[in-house]
Amino acid sequence: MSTSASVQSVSRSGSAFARRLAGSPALRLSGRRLLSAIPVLWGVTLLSFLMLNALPGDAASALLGINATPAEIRSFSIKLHLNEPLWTRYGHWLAGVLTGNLGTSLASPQSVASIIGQRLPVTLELVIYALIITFVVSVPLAVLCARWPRGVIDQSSLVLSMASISVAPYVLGLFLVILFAVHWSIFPAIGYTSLGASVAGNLHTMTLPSIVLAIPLIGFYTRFLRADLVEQMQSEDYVVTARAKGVSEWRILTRHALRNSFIGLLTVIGLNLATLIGATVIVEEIFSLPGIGFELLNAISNRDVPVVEGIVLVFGIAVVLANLATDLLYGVLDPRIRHVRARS
Amino acid sequence: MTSGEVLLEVHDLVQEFVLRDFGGTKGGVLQAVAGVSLELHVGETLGIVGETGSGKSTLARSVIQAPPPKRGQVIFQGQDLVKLSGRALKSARRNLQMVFQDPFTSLDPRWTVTRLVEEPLVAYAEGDRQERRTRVSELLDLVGLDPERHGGRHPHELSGGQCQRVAVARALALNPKLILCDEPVSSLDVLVQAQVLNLFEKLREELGLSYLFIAHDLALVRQVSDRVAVMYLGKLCEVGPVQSLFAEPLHPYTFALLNSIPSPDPTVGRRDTASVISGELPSPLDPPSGCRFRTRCPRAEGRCAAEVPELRELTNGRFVACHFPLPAREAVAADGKAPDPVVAVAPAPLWPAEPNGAG
Amino acid sequence: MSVPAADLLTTAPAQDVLGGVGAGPRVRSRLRNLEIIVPGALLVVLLFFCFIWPLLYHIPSPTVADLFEVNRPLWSPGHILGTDAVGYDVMSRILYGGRVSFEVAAAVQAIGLVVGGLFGMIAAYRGGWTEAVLMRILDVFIAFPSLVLVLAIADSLGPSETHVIWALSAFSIPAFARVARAATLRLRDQPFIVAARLSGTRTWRILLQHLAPNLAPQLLTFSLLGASLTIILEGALDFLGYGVPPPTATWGNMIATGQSFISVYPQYVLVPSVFLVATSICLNMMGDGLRARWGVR
Amino acid sequence: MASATAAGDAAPPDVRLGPSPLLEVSDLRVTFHSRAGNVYAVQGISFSIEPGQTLAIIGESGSGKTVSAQAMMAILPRTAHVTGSIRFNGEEMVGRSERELRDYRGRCVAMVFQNPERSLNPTMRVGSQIAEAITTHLPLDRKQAHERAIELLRMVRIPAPERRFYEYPHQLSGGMRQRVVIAIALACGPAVLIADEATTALDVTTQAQIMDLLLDLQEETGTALLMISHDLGLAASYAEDVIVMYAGKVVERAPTKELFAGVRMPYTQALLDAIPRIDTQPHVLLPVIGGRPPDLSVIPAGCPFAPRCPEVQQDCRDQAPPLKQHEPERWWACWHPYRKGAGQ
Repeated sequence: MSTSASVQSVSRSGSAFARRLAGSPALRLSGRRLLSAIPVLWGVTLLSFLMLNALPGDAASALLGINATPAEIRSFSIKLHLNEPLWTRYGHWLAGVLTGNLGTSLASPQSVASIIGQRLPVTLELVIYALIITFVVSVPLAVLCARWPRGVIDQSSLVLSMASISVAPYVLGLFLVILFAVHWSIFPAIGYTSLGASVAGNLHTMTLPSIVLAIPLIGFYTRFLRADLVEQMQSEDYVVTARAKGVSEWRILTRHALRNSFIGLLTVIGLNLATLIGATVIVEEIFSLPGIGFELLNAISNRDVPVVEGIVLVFGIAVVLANLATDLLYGVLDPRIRHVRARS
Repeated sequence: MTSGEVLLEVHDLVQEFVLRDFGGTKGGVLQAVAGVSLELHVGETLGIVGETGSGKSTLARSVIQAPPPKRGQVIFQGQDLVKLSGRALKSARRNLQMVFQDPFTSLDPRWTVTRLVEEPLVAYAEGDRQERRTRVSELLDLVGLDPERHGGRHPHELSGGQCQRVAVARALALNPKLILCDEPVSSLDVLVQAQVLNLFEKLREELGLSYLFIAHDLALVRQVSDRVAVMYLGKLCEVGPVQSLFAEPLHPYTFALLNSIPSPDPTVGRRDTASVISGELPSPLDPPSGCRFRTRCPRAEGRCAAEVPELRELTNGRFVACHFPLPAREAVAADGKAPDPVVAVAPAPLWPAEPNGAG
Repeated sequence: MSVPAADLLTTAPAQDVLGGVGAGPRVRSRLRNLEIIVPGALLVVLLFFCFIWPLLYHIPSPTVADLFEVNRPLWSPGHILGTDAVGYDVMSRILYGGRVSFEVAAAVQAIGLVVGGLFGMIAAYRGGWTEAVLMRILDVFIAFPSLVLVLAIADSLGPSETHVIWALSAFSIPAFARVARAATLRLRDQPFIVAARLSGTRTWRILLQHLAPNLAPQLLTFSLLGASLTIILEGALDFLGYGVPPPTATWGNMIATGQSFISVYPQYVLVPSVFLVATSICLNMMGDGLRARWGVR
Repeated sequence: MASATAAGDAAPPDVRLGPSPLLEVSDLRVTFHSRAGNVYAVQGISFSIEPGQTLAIIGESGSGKTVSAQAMMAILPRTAHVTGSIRFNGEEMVGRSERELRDYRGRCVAMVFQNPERSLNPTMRVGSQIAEAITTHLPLDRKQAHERAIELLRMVRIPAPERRFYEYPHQLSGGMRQRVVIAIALACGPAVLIADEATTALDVTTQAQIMDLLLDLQEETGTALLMISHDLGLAASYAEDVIVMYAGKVVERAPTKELFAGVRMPYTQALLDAIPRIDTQPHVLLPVIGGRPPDLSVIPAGCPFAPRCPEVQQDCRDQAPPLKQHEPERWWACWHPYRKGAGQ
């Protein structure tokens, strides 16, 4: 961190460092967050379990089809313990989870853990790729808009942002496929090449889905960041102080306001991460990417309870971790949080 | 005016706030009010002065049970408010109203003036609609607003002074005995401030009200109060009748405060730089041991760090919490006029010159 | 939430009166008005054609196919937007599909506003245990991938408009609750709320007469933005096959069925897409415009 | 920075040469255009400051004192329309380009703001904020700027400046923050320092510390100090000369001692009367005048104070009295002023 911090801590190194680490707000925050996430995650699994079981329809008839005889359904149910009471089954499942066993899929002999292990990287890559695209586009664009509010760039970006926020991913996906895959053959329409097999091939297949995922985000983040920057530039006193120093508008915008606006943006990102994860389901369906969302659709229609439970748990953990990461990032961006208040 | 009958008695009041760091981990306990005892008589105005962080506003909020204090007693008209809750508290609090600092945020922006003034009457089911409206008109008249012209307006259509009059009318609606004023004029301009101060005086005389008047402006407190209590870091330093307290402060902090006021009289000139109080307010999360003022006090000695000075009566009606109070001079000048404290008490030995390295 | 120490001890000094002057020149405010009026008017027109026009004028039924009139191009006589591969009148399907979109959006937002709004408001205002318990429940819904919930509800209840509404409310209720809670937390310690409490006003009165009116602008603009999202999501459910089933017309299932003909008859996808996106843009613009005008974030 | 090299080319203006005053404002008018109509915030004010002088501008909120200061600092928002003249060392500043004004701000005229809570960037170390003020105008490298910043911190009497350099604004108390703002203002040795309600947000004891500091620094550096305040007491204690503003106009100007010895303009008297004084008796009613300051969206025909003035006569309503020099060093704008010694 800072030179001053290191200068200070030189004299009392070693154990002092350990003490500082233990007393670090970031660690305490993480600990607290992870602890409080446990009941939430438990609630998530309970909710999904109840939902899948309480609602009409069952795995046996879903998997065996309409032509299955009652006897077949009964033996299938017994084999998979579907005839046991709800709470017993949930108890079994929960006990399994606590020992690290997510169970086995009803539809295939694969274990839930291995299914998730295969599918998760695809979804993760999609999300990260989309976020990178979003930031690369929206941050410079927002700064340009905020430099001349109501100027040409700002007005055109407003129109584009509105359109990008309002366009449904399935509509966007279809038209991008027609243009880039069918018409110009730049990217493939569907299919997936893993990162391990070929980096170029992977990027080739993932670019279009990531763009589809990113476009609404670009519109949203650009508008948000732009509004916050303009607000900072117009009504924050520290901006006036900087102007009074003789600092140029560009420098005020990029060195002063941007960092403060990122703090606000972070809140927004934290809030719609869950939505973003939801959106991957649709994108994976459109582009037939073998991600977790794609698997989820299958599992739901098959009433494959263990798989759905596993995926829900993974999604829940992802949201909790993402929120923790946002909170920790606050600490990096906002010194008011990083330092324990020395004064009040 | 003062009948001698005690209206409000506060015993050893303590109010704490748990501070939370980001993410909700407990950051520390802030004792905003650390054991305050005082009493207020019928018809009296008790001024409370102190700087930011002295806990004066928290004291007022605790008295009115919003929120209730952690410890201590607040005996109003013979009832301990701290022990009451629900309906009992509501009926006990009827005679105890409050006027807040910011006239705009203390009025719901979406309500009209009439409705705002009527609200306490509705809450206590006073009269029927017609009677309540008549009462609202009376109240608006009383505070110098025109019921016809201002009654239908929203707070943002009024000036700061007018909003504060609405807040006063609202506080008066239930004919309270005591009004807690939390910096009621500090956000107003000088001329408007004088108008509102005069309104408080007029109401005191006409309705026999008592006030607990909180302010950071000493001159203003002097103008309205019979007695003054000086607060520093959650504790009382000094309590006494307004004239003698201002004429001859006993507590070094009171002296420092008085000395910091710029006087609208250039002949007084710029005071001796050495008499300006040095240093910073210590963190209320970790207040100094013993006397809380000792870190900035030029008279501090070893005893001040070891022993908490209790508030004790030094001379008639003069209470001070200090081990080494400033010597009380002989009687106030015969004509009863208070000498200017800045001129009168400035000579050096009381306040040894110190190197001005702030902090 | 945490109590910032500085807020307890400091008092905000008065701001100079002129600080607020000069915020918006005339041109800007006129633009602001246009940003609200234009999308608003477009929405009214669309609503009129979806709900009232079919009552006044006879239009072809959206679910009765004319087998002799298939794959008609745009602007055909009698079929302004042509007919599709089955012989349905596209215009009529757009209008009836719009009904579904608007009904779903309105119902989902209304449920979210009432249930979620109350939930968040009470949680934040009551504080203490009530808040802790309510917020934990809310956390579960936030951490829960809502789409899973939606898909599961839609899948097991079977496809129908009512079920889509229930399913999508799983999205809107937590969202409203979160917004209402954050806004209530900001208002809760405002002096006017404290003043109301001190003048003896009962809690439910404070909730309904002080808090709710002050929350309304924020929740209403939020519901416009939410309605746009709902329309998109309703389409997504149709698209994934969990929504309102054919032959009932919806924009989503028109896009989904049109997908197969996209290289030959792109208008089957294009026309409903244009309506869907345009409606969504109008709602977003209105929400944004009102948000700026009312000064809520 | 580009501006730093520009600053290096142009020789810093020598404040002590030339017959003209340091800063001369004549017939300054500031109008805000808004939807509700125009607001004539400053309606033609004229005054000048000599090197080393301490001048106070007193007025209530809306009197135009802060707007005048912002105009002198050239930091008014774009919606403000400025006419008249502001001359620094004889050079006209109204109508200059943004680039030229950047060199002027902070180097020729600097400002200390009202609210130390908000006038520093919360996410930037205080040292960097001071160093930025230095490097904007002076061709110093990082290390030199760092040293100079620490020197400035020492100059404004902040204890342990080497450590404070690395702290963030929230780690400092209000008084300390205001010292940092003063250090920023003094970074490039400005000829005029404007203190806009610099102590209003502070407690009385802190206010005394800050005012003493400002006056000591003024003695050391020889800058002119322009105090903007609503507090007549503050002006009486610290300023040599006082200007009283009402409704966008200067209504009286006099040396402090003479002003308080005998006020001429009834508004000034009203202002003086309305202040509770430390030597008045309890429960004494203050002499107050009724009414409110005039609406600034219209320029009144007569004296703006006429509707509230106890001495008002017909000519006051007909024609606005101009600000004229009536006695040596005394100006007032009134048709019927109090005579010497009267009105007290």
